[in-house]
Amino acid sequence: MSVLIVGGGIAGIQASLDLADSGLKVYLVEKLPVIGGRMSQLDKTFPTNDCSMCILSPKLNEVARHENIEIISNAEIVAVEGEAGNFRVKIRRNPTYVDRSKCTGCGVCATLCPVNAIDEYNEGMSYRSAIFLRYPQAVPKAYVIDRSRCVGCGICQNVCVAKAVDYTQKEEIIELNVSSIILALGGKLFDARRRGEYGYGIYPNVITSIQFERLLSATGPYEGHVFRSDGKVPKKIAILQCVGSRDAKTNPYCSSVCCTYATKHAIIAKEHIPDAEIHIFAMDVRTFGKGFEEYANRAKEEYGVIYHKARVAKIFQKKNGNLIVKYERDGKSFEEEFDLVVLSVGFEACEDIRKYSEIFGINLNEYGFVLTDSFSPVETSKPGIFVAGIACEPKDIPESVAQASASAAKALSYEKERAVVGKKEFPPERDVIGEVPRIGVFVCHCGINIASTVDVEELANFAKTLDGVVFSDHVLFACSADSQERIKKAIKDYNLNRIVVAACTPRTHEPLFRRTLMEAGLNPYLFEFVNIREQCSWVHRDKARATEKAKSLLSAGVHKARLLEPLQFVEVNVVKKALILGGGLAGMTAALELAKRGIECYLVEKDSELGGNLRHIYYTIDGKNPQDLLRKLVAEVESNDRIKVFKNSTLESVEGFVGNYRSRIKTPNGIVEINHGAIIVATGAREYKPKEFGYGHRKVITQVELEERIGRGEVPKSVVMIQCVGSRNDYRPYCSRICCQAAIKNALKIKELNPEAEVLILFRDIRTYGFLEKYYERASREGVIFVHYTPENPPVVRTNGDEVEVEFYDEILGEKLISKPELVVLSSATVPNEDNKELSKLLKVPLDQNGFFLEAHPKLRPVDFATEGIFLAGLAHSPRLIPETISLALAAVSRAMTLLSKDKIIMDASKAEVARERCDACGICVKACPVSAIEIAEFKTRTGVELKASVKKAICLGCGICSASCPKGAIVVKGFTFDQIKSALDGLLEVSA
Amino acid sequence: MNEVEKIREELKKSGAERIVAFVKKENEPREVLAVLSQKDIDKVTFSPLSVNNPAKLLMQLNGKVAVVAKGCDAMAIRQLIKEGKLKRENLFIVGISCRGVIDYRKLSKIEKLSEIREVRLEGEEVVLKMRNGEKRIPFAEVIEENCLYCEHPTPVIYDVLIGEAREGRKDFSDLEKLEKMSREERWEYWISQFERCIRCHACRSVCPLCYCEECIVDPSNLAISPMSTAEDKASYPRLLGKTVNAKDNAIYHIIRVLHHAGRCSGCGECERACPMELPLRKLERKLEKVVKEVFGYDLNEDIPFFSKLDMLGD
Amino acid sequence: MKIVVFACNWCSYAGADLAGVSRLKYPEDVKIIRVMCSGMVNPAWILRAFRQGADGVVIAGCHPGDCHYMVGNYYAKKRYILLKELLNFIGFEDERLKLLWASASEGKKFAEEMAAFKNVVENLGEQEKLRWKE
Amino acid sequence: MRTSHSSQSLICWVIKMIYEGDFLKDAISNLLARGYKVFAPVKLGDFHLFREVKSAEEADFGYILPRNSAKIAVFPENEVLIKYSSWIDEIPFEETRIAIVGIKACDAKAIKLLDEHFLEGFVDPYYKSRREKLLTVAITCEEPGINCFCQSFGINPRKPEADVVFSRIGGKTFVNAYSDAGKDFLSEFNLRNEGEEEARLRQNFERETLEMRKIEIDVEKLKKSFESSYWKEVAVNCKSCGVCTYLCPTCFCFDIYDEGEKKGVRIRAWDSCQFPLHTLESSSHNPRAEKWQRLRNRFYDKFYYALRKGDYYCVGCGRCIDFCPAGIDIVSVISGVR
Repeated sequence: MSVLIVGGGIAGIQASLDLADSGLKVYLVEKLPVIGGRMSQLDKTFPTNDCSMCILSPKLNEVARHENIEIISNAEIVAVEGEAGNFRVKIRRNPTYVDRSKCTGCGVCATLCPVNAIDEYNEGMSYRSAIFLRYPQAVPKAYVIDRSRCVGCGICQNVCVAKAVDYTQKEEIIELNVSSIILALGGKLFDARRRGEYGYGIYPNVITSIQFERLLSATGPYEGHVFRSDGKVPKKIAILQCVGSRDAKTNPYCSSVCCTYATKHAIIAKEHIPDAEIHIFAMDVRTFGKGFEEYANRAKEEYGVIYHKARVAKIFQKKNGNLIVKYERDGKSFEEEFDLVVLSVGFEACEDIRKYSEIFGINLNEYGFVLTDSFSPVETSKPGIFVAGIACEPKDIPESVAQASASAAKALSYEKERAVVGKKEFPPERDVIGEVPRIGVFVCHCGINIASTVDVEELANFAKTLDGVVFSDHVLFACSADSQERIKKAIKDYNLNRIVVAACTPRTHEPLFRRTLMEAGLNPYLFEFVNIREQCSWVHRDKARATEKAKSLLSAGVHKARLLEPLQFVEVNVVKKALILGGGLAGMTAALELAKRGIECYLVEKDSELGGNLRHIYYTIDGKNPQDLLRKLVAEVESNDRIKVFKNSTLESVEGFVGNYRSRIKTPNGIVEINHGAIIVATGAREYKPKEFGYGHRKVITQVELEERIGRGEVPKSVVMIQCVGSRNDYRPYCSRICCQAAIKNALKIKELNPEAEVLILFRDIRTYGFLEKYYERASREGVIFVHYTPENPPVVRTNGDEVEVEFYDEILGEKLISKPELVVLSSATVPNEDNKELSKLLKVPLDQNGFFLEAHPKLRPVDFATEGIFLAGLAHSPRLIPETISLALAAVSRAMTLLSKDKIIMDASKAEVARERCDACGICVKACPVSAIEIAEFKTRTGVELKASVKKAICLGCGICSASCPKGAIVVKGFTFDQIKSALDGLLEVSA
Repeated sequence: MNEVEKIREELKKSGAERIVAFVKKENEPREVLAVLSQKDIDKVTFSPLSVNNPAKLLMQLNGKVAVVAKGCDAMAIRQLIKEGKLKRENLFIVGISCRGVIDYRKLSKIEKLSEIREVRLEGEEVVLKMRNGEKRIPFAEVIEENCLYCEHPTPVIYDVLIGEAREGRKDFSDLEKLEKMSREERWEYWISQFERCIRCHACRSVCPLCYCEECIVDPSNLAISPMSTAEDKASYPRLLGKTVNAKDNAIYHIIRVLHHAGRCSGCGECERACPMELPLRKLERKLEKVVKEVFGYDLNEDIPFFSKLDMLGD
Repeated sequence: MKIVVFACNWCSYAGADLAGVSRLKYPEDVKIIRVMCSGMVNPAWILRAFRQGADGVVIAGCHPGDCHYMVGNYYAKKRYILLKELLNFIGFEDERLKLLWASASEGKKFAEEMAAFKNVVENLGEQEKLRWKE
Repeated sequence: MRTSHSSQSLICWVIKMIYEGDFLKDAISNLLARGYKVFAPVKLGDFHLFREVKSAEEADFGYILPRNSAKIAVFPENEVLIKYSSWIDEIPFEETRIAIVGIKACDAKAIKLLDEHFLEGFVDPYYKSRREKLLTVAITCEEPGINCFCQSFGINPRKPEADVVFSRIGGKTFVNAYSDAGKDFLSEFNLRNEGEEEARLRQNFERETLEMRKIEIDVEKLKKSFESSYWKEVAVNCKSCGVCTYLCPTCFCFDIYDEGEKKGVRIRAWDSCQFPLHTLESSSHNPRAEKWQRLRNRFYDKFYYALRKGDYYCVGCGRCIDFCPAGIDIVSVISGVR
């Protein structure tokens, strides 16, 4: 049996990879001819400004190559029958008129096609041909004919050497049996034309945010140069928020991502046009995610981006194409002239969702998104069908990825047996030992990214002059499928035994080329990557000098490549047990889900009872009872045979490595030693006990304390709430994400229990993202008073005996007001646990600057750590709400399952190794090793026993500290040996420049 | 009982089968190290001309060994024990609180060596027993410069100690002269030294801590295995040429002393062995100083993993 | 000028990549060799670089406390100090050796530091003292 | 067993003359002026080294023996054989004539021994090209060093086998030529013939036997004791440092290797049989893996294998004894063979 995933965006891709890695067969259906979704159109991703395509492209290729994944693109679902565990799905694959199996992606057809059609990928700002590939790195890399634009001239069919063009192709119906379905349909962007007052579609210099994204992109219409429609470089740009979001006329909900992406646009635009002036108009700046607030602060402080707390009423165009923006702030009207206006458009439910809701038999919510429950955030109303990504609520990439993994975890439970256990058969490895190096060099143009600054042809010719190079070529995109084929062919034709690729960075693309080598029967470690894009073409201007530098980098690569040796992957058995640290909502959810999949869990809780923060939550904003959930979870966990709970316990020590950890747990009954294969860190966070605003006084309490009082039935008559207490300041720059929601939740509860009660909320930005917006709106409607304050002019709480008063500044009235409420409630920050530091040292995983755990990649690996076998869930990652906590916990389960579902895992072969002939067992390396992977062991020789250093490969991280300590170069890290680097140095310095 | 008799007595008491101690060299007043058995105990001698460090010799011997060790010798022995090269339980160390040794080269300038029969220390004077009669010269005139700055004249490890424990010097005033020079002067000084080096590698051969069988600078620094090909063997890249070139020589010496950071026992064998009389100890001393002053640890302590430096941050 | 940078895979190499992604310019003289950790950089490589004609060498690693391998950058710093002091002691221009902490997000810092280092090296002129000549 | 290779001392036209002035310095100046490459002892700190000198002032003659041997003039520590890049540049032999000023009897004899090695049978062109152009100006020994034992090999330290011999006897400077080249060279100087009294003085000086150590070589014993544990005992303190071989005037082992990969130079440099890598074979087998085997090899090389060529390969200069960091003494080792 298998799983159907509908939608090939980042959520669908992540879900596919998780399931496929756990050994399931996956069908990935995509409406467009290629996968990649919205993320493929992005230039950068916030908050790290990572190049979007650079992090996505390896994932695309992984999907394309994964033996367990079948991509069905240009297709849609026609019918679904059956129920959870056994769905019968009918899929219609529409004709692309190009045979995917034959097309090499060479693109000759597209260059000769006479048609100029609007390029949707560049949001209509450039043209493409009728036979086209959506974007260069696309997967599957096969051209398609847009028959609506095709004139049928037949040129493409004539020029295609592969005879792939087939005008007669017919649609195809595919029928599949699957056990579960994941809907990762994505969303659609709001059509800005519907907000006529902004003049989109009429004024040429009013563009949408996605168009701006394309303009900023190096693969965009002007190759990364920002021009207006008239070719002028805009010097003053306005970015308008909430276009199609938080708007009663169109979509009342908040689209969650626009504030942060606008910040990103402002920063990137500033990098492109350093003297530009950029204004962002937003009612509230909702940079609530992990690291987003700091990102916005950087935009303000380092890049000088100006934020206006205002909503734009109307835009007029001047004769010269400039735009007059009319806006209101603090009750006053302003007008300002801009060169360019960018509309930050929000998300809407995708076009097909209504049709699919009928086909799949699932319910939609009031906004047309897939309906989910806050305690089961990835389950639809129909069992066996799950949802991930924007299909159920607008969200950013990490949340989508987490949800995708979460839905994958759920889908796993319907799988009775692992039908396909993926191990792709590679051709037998050629033995190159004893062969003289025969190096093949491939220089990548990366479109124009490299070729515009580095003379790639000269570089390729230069490569031929280097010793050992027998083949050298330059290719448009080295990472594309056809280039991979070319590499494989060259390996065969020229009997190559080392490959050097000069392209982008090994950090993203090395795995891809290694696999290519394996497919060609070469050991994957006979590959060397030369970075001539990020570290050459992108950072230099002078073509001649950049080419010289590229030559010396290439020379270094070839020198090193000559000394590369075939390495064998390290195989390790997996102990199919997990250790879960923290018995809160995340920990318990993870434990239960793992237990359902047959994994034994050790759940360690430092308190005397399970539940964590959930114990202090009495109601949710949408009216559900978390205490019911808590009772249910605790009962299930404690009665589950596969879960062993240690209360009042802490982790004492951890030894071992991925798949084979040995931990000591300090319990009240002494130390318990356990073996396990994975670790999930779900240690949570806690509410900050404020030092400010008179906290400690009987009448000054926090939101959690208020909730407990209300839970006890004590409803105050008048309350002043102060937001951002302990958050978003110099000491704690991050946004605590949940407090706005908490304040509104409690305000509404107070109003519900006592409609006469007065509630005043003093806020900086109300961050009720996504569908939470409706509660903000309801609170306003029900008479909760919201007053804005700025950090420069904060409210003051004064206590006088038993009395308490709040003084605050009202911007609209322009004067100071005093309120004497019954209670002052502080929306206090969520802060990381103090023992995180210790735990991070024990587990050897990093913390971010705020003290939360730092995931492997903020965008695409939200629940992984860089250290394999350790995962992250719940508030230990960052502050979050119940549904988000559950989905993160499920995501961690899915990621852990990709490991725990295997009997053996295969590890990187780049580890330390001792050349025993040279080792004198001085033990300097033993002392230096940070993970104690080296020991002095006895080895038998002809004449007796000798002592030599020996590396425990499965523990070794390959850091090479030992190799630099060794006085004679007897211990080396394979792939970075003493001689390889020395040789690279020689090569680097040999080229004069 | 004089010093030599005491040494013999202790060596005898140790009961060790083998004894590593100094014996008189034929034809010269110099003393050399020898491996003896108990029956040869009377050959054992000791004088300010017992200059060599027995630590390297000990590494070749198995079983129980009694050894005579001066302050610096003991430093080396302890370091080798730490590095697992010697076993403490196999050693019986007769420690000698050392007043310094005679620089043989200095002595040869003052007296004709073939005339000298025996040398002993009396107070601040060296008594030379000549072929005819006795001569006295001030010890200060012939003492090895290295000994003047000795930090550990009393052995840091021993089973019996002969002589009174004495304090060592803790300063680095010997480096002052060089440190005060301008950079270019220093370069001139050192490059003229390195120019002389003939890369006979005697410095590393005699060094008790240079016990690697193959050195990183060896021209054929290649571990030959069944994997290595003819190509490997022929074109194996080397770190340094073997050419006697002042620059390569400089790099060789830098690498050598870097490997001794925090390990060097200060015995001065390198300088003594150097046929070109390079001031190699100066380089080692510089590192000793850095290790002590920047990293904040003493050679006498076990070097802790987290030192002062780790806390510096940046 | 020839400037060799040993950049650790996790922070500084990524930082250099970020400098590229952000299109920040720095001198062409700067050439990066990827190593897994700054703690992997063998002083012998640095000397070899000078021997082969490098005018400046940079060891670039994660900020203290950020090392992917916990302590690698401390080792790098120790070795750096020892080598630098020794080079200075023999009269070599120790400014030609630089230790740089640059994180994956410090593309800007990386580019700026490289430009600044090039100026330092350029003011010192070509490195002759350890450059090997036949 | 022959005692000398070519008995130049017997040639009848030997001239025996007296020079008024500082002959050695003048000789250097003269040679330099005539374009010779001159090797002479240079005082460095407390000791002397044979080095190429560019002026007579650099040289200093107040020594018993310079630390290194004079063989560097004909067999340098390292020499570039070829340069290569995409093609090979042969290094042409230097045309410059070479002179050693200040060589002593032992080193002069050593050069004769090196001649046997490099010029008989296979002729080493590099050595030959230098040797042919060599002029030796020797100094006689007034007194021996502490570890000298040259007389054991029939060498007369008062009568070196050189082109020109300089002696200072009774305050007078005697310069004698023992070859054509020497004669030609002396013709450049203003000399007078020695008087009868002076001749007697010189002859007495030459005949005087110096009081020095004596080595007793028993070849038969050596033949039998190859497997003796004696060598292990001797080697126990040996550091395999190779100082003995580097300083030895008769050691001729060298290694050839390429420096630089794509372009570079092929270099010949001294090597030492005391280094474990010296005999390491590509198969990773090492016939002399243990240091006692290497040490034994050195003694057998000098006193047993060498006999195939006729001479002991030792000239009794005593450098290896003086500078052995382990105090290994060739005289007592060979004399004590059992």
